[in-house]
Amino acid sequence: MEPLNLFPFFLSLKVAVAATGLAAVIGIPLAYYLSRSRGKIADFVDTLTTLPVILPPTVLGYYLLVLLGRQSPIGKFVEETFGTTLVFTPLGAVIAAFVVAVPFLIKSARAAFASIDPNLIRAAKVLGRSDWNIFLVVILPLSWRGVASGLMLVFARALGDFGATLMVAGNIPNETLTMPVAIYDALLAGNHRLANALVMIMTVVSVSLLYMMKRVEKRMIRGDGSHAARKD
Amino acid sequence: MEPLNLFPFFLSLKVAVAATGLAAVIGIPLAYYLSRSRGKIADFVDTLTTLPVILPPTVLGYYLLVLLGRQSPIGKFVEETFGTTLVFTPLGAVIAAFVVAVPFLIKSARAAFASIDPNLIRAAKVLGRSDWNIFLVVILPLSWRGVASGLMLVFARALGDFGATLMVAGNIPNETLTMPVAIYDALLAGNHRLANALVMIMTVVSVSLLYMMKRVEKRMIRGDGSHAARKD
Amino acid sequence: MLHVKIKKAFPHFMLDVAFTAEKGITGILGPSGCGKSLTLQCIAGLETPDEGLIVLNDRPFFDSRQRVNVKPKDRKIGYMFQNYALFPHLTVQQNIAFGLKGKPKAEIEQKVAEMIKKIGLQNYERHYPAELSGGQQQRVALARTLIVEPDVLLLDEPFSAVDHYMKQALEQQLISFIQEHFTGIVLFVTHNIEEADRLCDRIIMYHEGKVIQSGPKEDVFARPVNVTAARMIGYENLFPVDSIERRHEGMVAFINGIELLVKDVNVPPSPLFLSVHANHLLFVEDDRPNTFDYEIVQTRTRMNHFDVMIKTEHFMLQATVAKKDWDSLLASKKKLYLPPEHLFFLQG
Amino acid sequence: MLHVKIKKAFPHFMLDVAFTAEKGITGILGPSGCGKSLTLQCIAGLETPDEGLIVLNDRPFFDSRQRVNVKPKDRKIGYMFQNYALFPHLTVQQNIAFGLKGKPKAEIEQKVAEMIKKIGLQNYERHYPAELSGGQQQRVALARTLIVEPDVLLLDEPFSAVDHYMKQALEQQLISFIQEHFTGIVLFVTHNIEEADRLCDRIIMYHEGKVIQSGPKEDVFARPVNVTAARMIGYENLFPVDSIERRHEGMVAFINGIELLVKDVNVPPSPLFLSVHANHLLFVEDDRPNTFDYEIVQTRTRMNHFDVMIKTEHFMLQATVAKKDWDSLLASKKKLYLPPEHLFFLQG
Amino acid sequence: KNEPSTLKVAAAADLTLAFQEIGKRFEAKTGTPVVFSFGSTGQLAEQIKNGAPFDVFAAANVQAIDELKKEHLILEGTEHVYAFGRIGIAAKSDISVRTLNDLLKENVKKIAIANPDHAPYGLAAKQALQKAGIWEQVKNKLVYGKNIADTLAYVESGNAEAGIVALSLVKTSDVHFQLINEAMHEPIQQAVAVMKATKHREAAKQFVAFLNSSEGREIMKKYGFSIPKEQ
Ligand SMILES: Nc1ncnc2c1ncn2[C@@H]1O[C@H](COP(=O)(O)OP(=O)(O)OP(=O)(O)O)[C@@H](O)[C@H]1O
Ligand SMILES: Nc1ncnc2c1ncn2[C@@H]1O[C@H](COP(=O)(O)OP(=O)(O)OP(=O)(O)O)[C@@H](O)[C@H]1O
Ligand code: MOO
Ligand SMILES: [Mg+2]
Ligand SMILES: [Mg+2]
Repeated sequence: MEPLNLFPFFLSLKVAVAATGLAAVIGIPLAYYLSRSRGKIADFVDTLTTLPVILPPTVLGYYLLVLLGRQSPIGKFVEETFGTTLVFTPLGAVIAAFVVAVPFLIKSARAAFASIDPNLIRAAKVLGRSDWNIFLVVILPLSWRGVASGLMLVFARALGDFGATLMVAGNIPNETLTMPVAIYDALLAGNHRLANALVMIMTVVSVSLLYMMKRVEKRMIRGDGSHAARKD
Repeated sequence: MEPLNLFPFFLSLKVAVAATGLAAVIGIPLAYYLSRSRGKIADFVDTLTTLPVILPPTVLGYYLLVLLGRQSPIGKFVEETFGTTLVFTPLGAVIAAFVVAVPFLIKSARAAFASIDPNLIRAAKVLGRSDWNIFLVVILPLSWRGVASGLMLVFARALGDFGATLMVAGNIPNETLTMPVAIYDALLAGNHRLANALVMIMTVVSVSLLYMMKRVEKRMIRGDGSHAARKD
Repeated sequence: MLHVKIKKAFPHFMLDVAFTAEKGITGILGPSGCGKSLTLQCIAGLETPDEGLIVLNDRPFFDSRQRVNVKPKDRKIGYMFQNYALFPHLTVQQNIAFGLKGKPKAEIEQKVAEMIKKIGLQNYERHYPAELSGGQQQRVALARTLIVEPDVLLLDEPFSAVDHYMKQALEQQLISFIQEHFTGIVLFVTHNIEEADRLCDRIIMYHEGKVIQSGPKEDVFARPVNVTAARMIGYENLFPVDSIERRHEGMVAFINGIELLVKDVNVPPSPLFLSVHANHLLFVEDDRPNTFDYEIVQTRTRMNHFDVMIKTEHFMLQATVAKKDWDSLLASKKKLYLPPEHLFFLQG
Repeated sequence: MLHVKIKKAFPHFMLDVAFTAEKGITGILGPSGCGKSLTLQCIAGLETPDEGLIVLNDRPFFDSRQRVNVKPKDRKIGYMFQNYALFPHLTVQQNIAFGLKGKPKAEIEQKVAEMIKKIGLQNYERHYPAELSGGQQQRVALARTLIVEPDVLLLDEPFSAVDHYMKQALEQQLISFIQEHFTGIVLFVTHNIEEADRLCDRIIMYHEGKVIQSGPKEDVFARPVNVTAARMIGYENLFPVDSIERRHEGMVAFINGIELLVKDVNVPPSPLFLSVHANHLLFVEDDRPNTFDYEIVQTRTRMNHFDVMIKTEHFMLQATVAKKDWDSLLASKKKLYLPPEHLFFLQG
Repeated sequence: KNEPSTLKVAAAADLTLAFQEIGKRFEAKTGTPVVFSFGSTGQLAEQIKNGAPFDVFAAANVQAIDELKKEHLILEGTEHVYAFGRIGIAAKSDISVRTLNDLLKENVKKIAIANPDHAPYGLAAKQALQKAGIWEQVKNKLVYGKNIADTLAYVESGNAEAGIVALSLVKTSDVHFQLINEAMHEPIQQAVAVMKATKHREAAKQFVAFLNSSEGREIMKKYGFSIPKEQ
């Protein structure tokens, strides 16, 4: 029996981590913006951020391929400037996973931001802090549980994405072949033993993840409890 | 030019409606159970309900296919009893969409149930109502917005599912070929005009859906507001 | 007659109370988290005690020995919750009729109509709770509770969320309504002494899951049994007693090296304290026992009186002076007098 | 000297107030939703008025004409929020140092250490707010506010969420601390009259976004300008006046067909009302003007006095009777006396 | 409408164009409507193993049919090779790629092939590249489509400069196509069989017969399939 090639597993982990990072950098400020605004632009952005949940990942993937592909203005620009293509690289997998998963972070972080006692923010303002400083020093620390739970979901969804990743990244072995695609390939090649082994790995990782998420959630509840107690 | 075959669109709608119905029947009581319990079984069920978010839909689809296929005990039982197979029928598509989408309902409904003032439930108990009656008469009406928003997500996700549906239901034209699969097929067959037309339809439906969801959310906020006012 | 003797343990809290409540309004008074709501929930059957007994007029609701545990819906108990817990999605009519499910339709309609008349909300049948004022909400909550003709009425801090301006009016309304339409046992939970004072006939004082004192309101307020109870009901003057001596004119207590004559003869076990209410201190010109030279350290003007902090050579005291007595107090040189008949002993 | 004259409109609410606050504690008193918090937020720069002027000691913070609008962080205003708004994820030390960002580290450390000493929390530097008692939390909130040496201190219902038992102690603490460590202008928001009475020097009374009365506490409480203000501060005896007549012994007011002698000569525009505080009613044996036969309709025992509802042939009244006067009141046949010097006119 | 008599055919993705025409002609001739589920051979085989209700399975290889045979899922004696697939180099017209060696050119940055692990056309492509001795050199230019149709999409959208795809799919495409010599890879034998579970045994057999009829062969040839000689 061939030794199990764990490349897809580690690639998937890396892609998921990177997509989560990207989601954090883009999604958290966006969520913050959305939690503060009620204007038309905000409503539009809000609608836009939920579209990836509704459109099928493969279709999303196809349009991403066209949008970021090597013939597209964006793709051309990146290729000329950085000498690398966006598609068919792990970067493509990251982008695909990011697009598919980021709505979950935005939803979760937004709720967390919205639930912060506005008086805390007012207090920080009156004590002379700038908005950006308040975001870093007050808002993020106080909502990190909601944000963390959102990041977990992003990570999970990114880890599990098949359709979009396959389309945008191509399944190049030892390069862009992620775990979900590897499992699919193994299944279709009739290699059930390999498929089952990979699914086992995937499930163990997922369950550990879920367990972590649960713990975060529980702490969140406890955290709330302590707040409530303080109010009495 | 051939007339646009709208079968996949209507099939997708029907499947999404049915999956949403199934999710309502199974997911809402489950969410209620989870919102009340803190035991080990509840924790386990809870973990189980989140797995579909993490596992890639195709992989999920494959295992569903094996679990419910005609060779499986379940598949055999259903086939012998009802004379129909679960897989490769619209029913299979419904099941696939259900599994992929129901976690979103459970998450959303659970939060809605958990946020009901426990005193309202206590009041109903003391006034002589049974648990089931309380669920119908007090809990559901008070959390319907959260539940509705969860059902919307289920509907959207069910509408957009590709991987699991393709695996479990197949892409039999005029029988199990859903919209996402049809778009994918059109894209690959090089029929971009068809693909774009289908995506347009899909997007218009999605955006109307999102708009409805937004309105529900807004009403939810207003609802909370009126409660808050009452407390003053 | 409601008889309660229950225990229930939580990781960081233990409820262990026993008391009896009769017809009339019994207040359960105690600080936040002392187990007041938990007690009501046990009585209503919403929480199950670990052990004990709850009996109403010889009907056992709960008996851990006999394994009796009547369901909440069969206890016929009226329960009014904090913030009323009106169903926000039901109209006034539907809220009031909520407890009558299963009765013939005609009977329900007639009863509800009657009840709505009683609470004077004839034009609000189809309004939702959010459209009512606080007072109207309260009446609906009461109506909903009383329409099922309960034997006991449990009120859990009905005014805790009410605007200060409305509180007095609502209290008055509640009491009148209860007096007119309910003749059973009322348990009234609050952590506000003045509220308890205004509304209750009898008082049960809670502290950390235990009953520390109970009895008619006047007795409890006049004679708290220990320092905790005394502080809870606003006694500020509490002195640790060094020793006591029984003499023929009464007891003598030694405090900070001085003697005080005390008429009280009930001496509880040590640590022994002596107390007198700020209301009972007098200012006199003659030179009898228990008088002291004093100095006013601080004065605060109140609506109806002055609160003064008084210093003698040996101790500090809080005294209440009526506004009309103020000028005469300042006019002549007087002495502070601690009336022996108002001094009493209590446990530390 | 803080000068405020602002307008701000919302769909269902309009704030339109003007007042001046001096050194000392000025209470803003009014029912829920009348615009108290909104006013403080405008002063702190957290909300922007639609138009108007906010000037502190000649420093304009906001001036809609000159387009001045100083940022909150540059106004140097101390703001203490409901429930304190301590940062739950920061320690006592970090909370107190929060406003000092940008100062040299050594200075911050020294200032914080000093402040922690002042509030007596030397062993709690590293504790989190949730680990502190309500009183300790309050002191941290005050310290955090005062360490930046603000010119104005805004207190928004600091006790609204506090257990009734703690309230008195916390109030005392707050006042002492402010008196010792702060010499500027204090605005204190509350909807509890008794709290305002205990803590404030001056009072501004709000009603539906407008100032209805302001002045020294004693004046406001002694002489509310209209029926709304009177009700807010606990006047129950309010009679519509049919007509008045100026006689040489004073004014005479006609109410329900009877005459009442009134020493007050300030007659506001109609609708005209007459009032007297429950405290000022007397019971006399002689037969002078303004005396009436009466009947006691209802009596309620209070901690320090009795509240009695009194009926004469022509009107109902609420009176306060001190406990020590109670027996003598019942002993002999007396008449109710409305002292002309305590009767006053006010607007309807 | 007489729905039940509709014939369901599972067909490998490379047959997409050819079978659509065959279906139309078959229906015109026999009156039996046919619908196709196109997919990768592996996916369709998995579905059939789990009870997919197909009447006919036209794979892109022989192994898939053999495996189903082992599991007794096909009607005895109906399995046979119906065509040989041809592969070629597809490229956007603006890039001149004519031979396998052109794939080594600097300006060919990405080459799309179907996944050789389970797509027969992918396997053939791999073999050709190996035979040309350039497999190792082009290896890191390769991107894999999950089936041969996906692969063509990569070339068509310009994301890969070139690709090795089925001749049968490029008919309607605007890519430049250069056939690869059959000797460069094992023959892509495509086998077909009637499913044992079919309820339309006769119609299914009719369809296979039509595929092998001169009319059917003409269409298959037109789309670039070679036809086995012995039949
Ligand atoms: N389900 C539970 N699990 C753990 N502890 C509980 C539970 N229910 C109540 N307690 C504890 O029991 C104690 C009493 O609670 P209870 O609600 O009866 O207080 P209370 O006297 O009504 O206070 P408040 O005036 O704040 O309403 C609290 O300290 C609480 O922590
Ligand atoms: N952003 C806003 N949009 C609409 N209305 C507002 C807004 N902020 C305040 N209001 C209105 O202004 C009024 C005054 O609010 P404010 O918070 O100042 O009341 P308050 O006097 O502090 O009452 P409370 O005692 O309940 O704290 C309220 O009726 C509220 O509805
Ligand atoms: O038609 Mo295939 O099975 O993708 O080579
Ligand atoms: Mg309680
Ligand atoms: Mg306020």
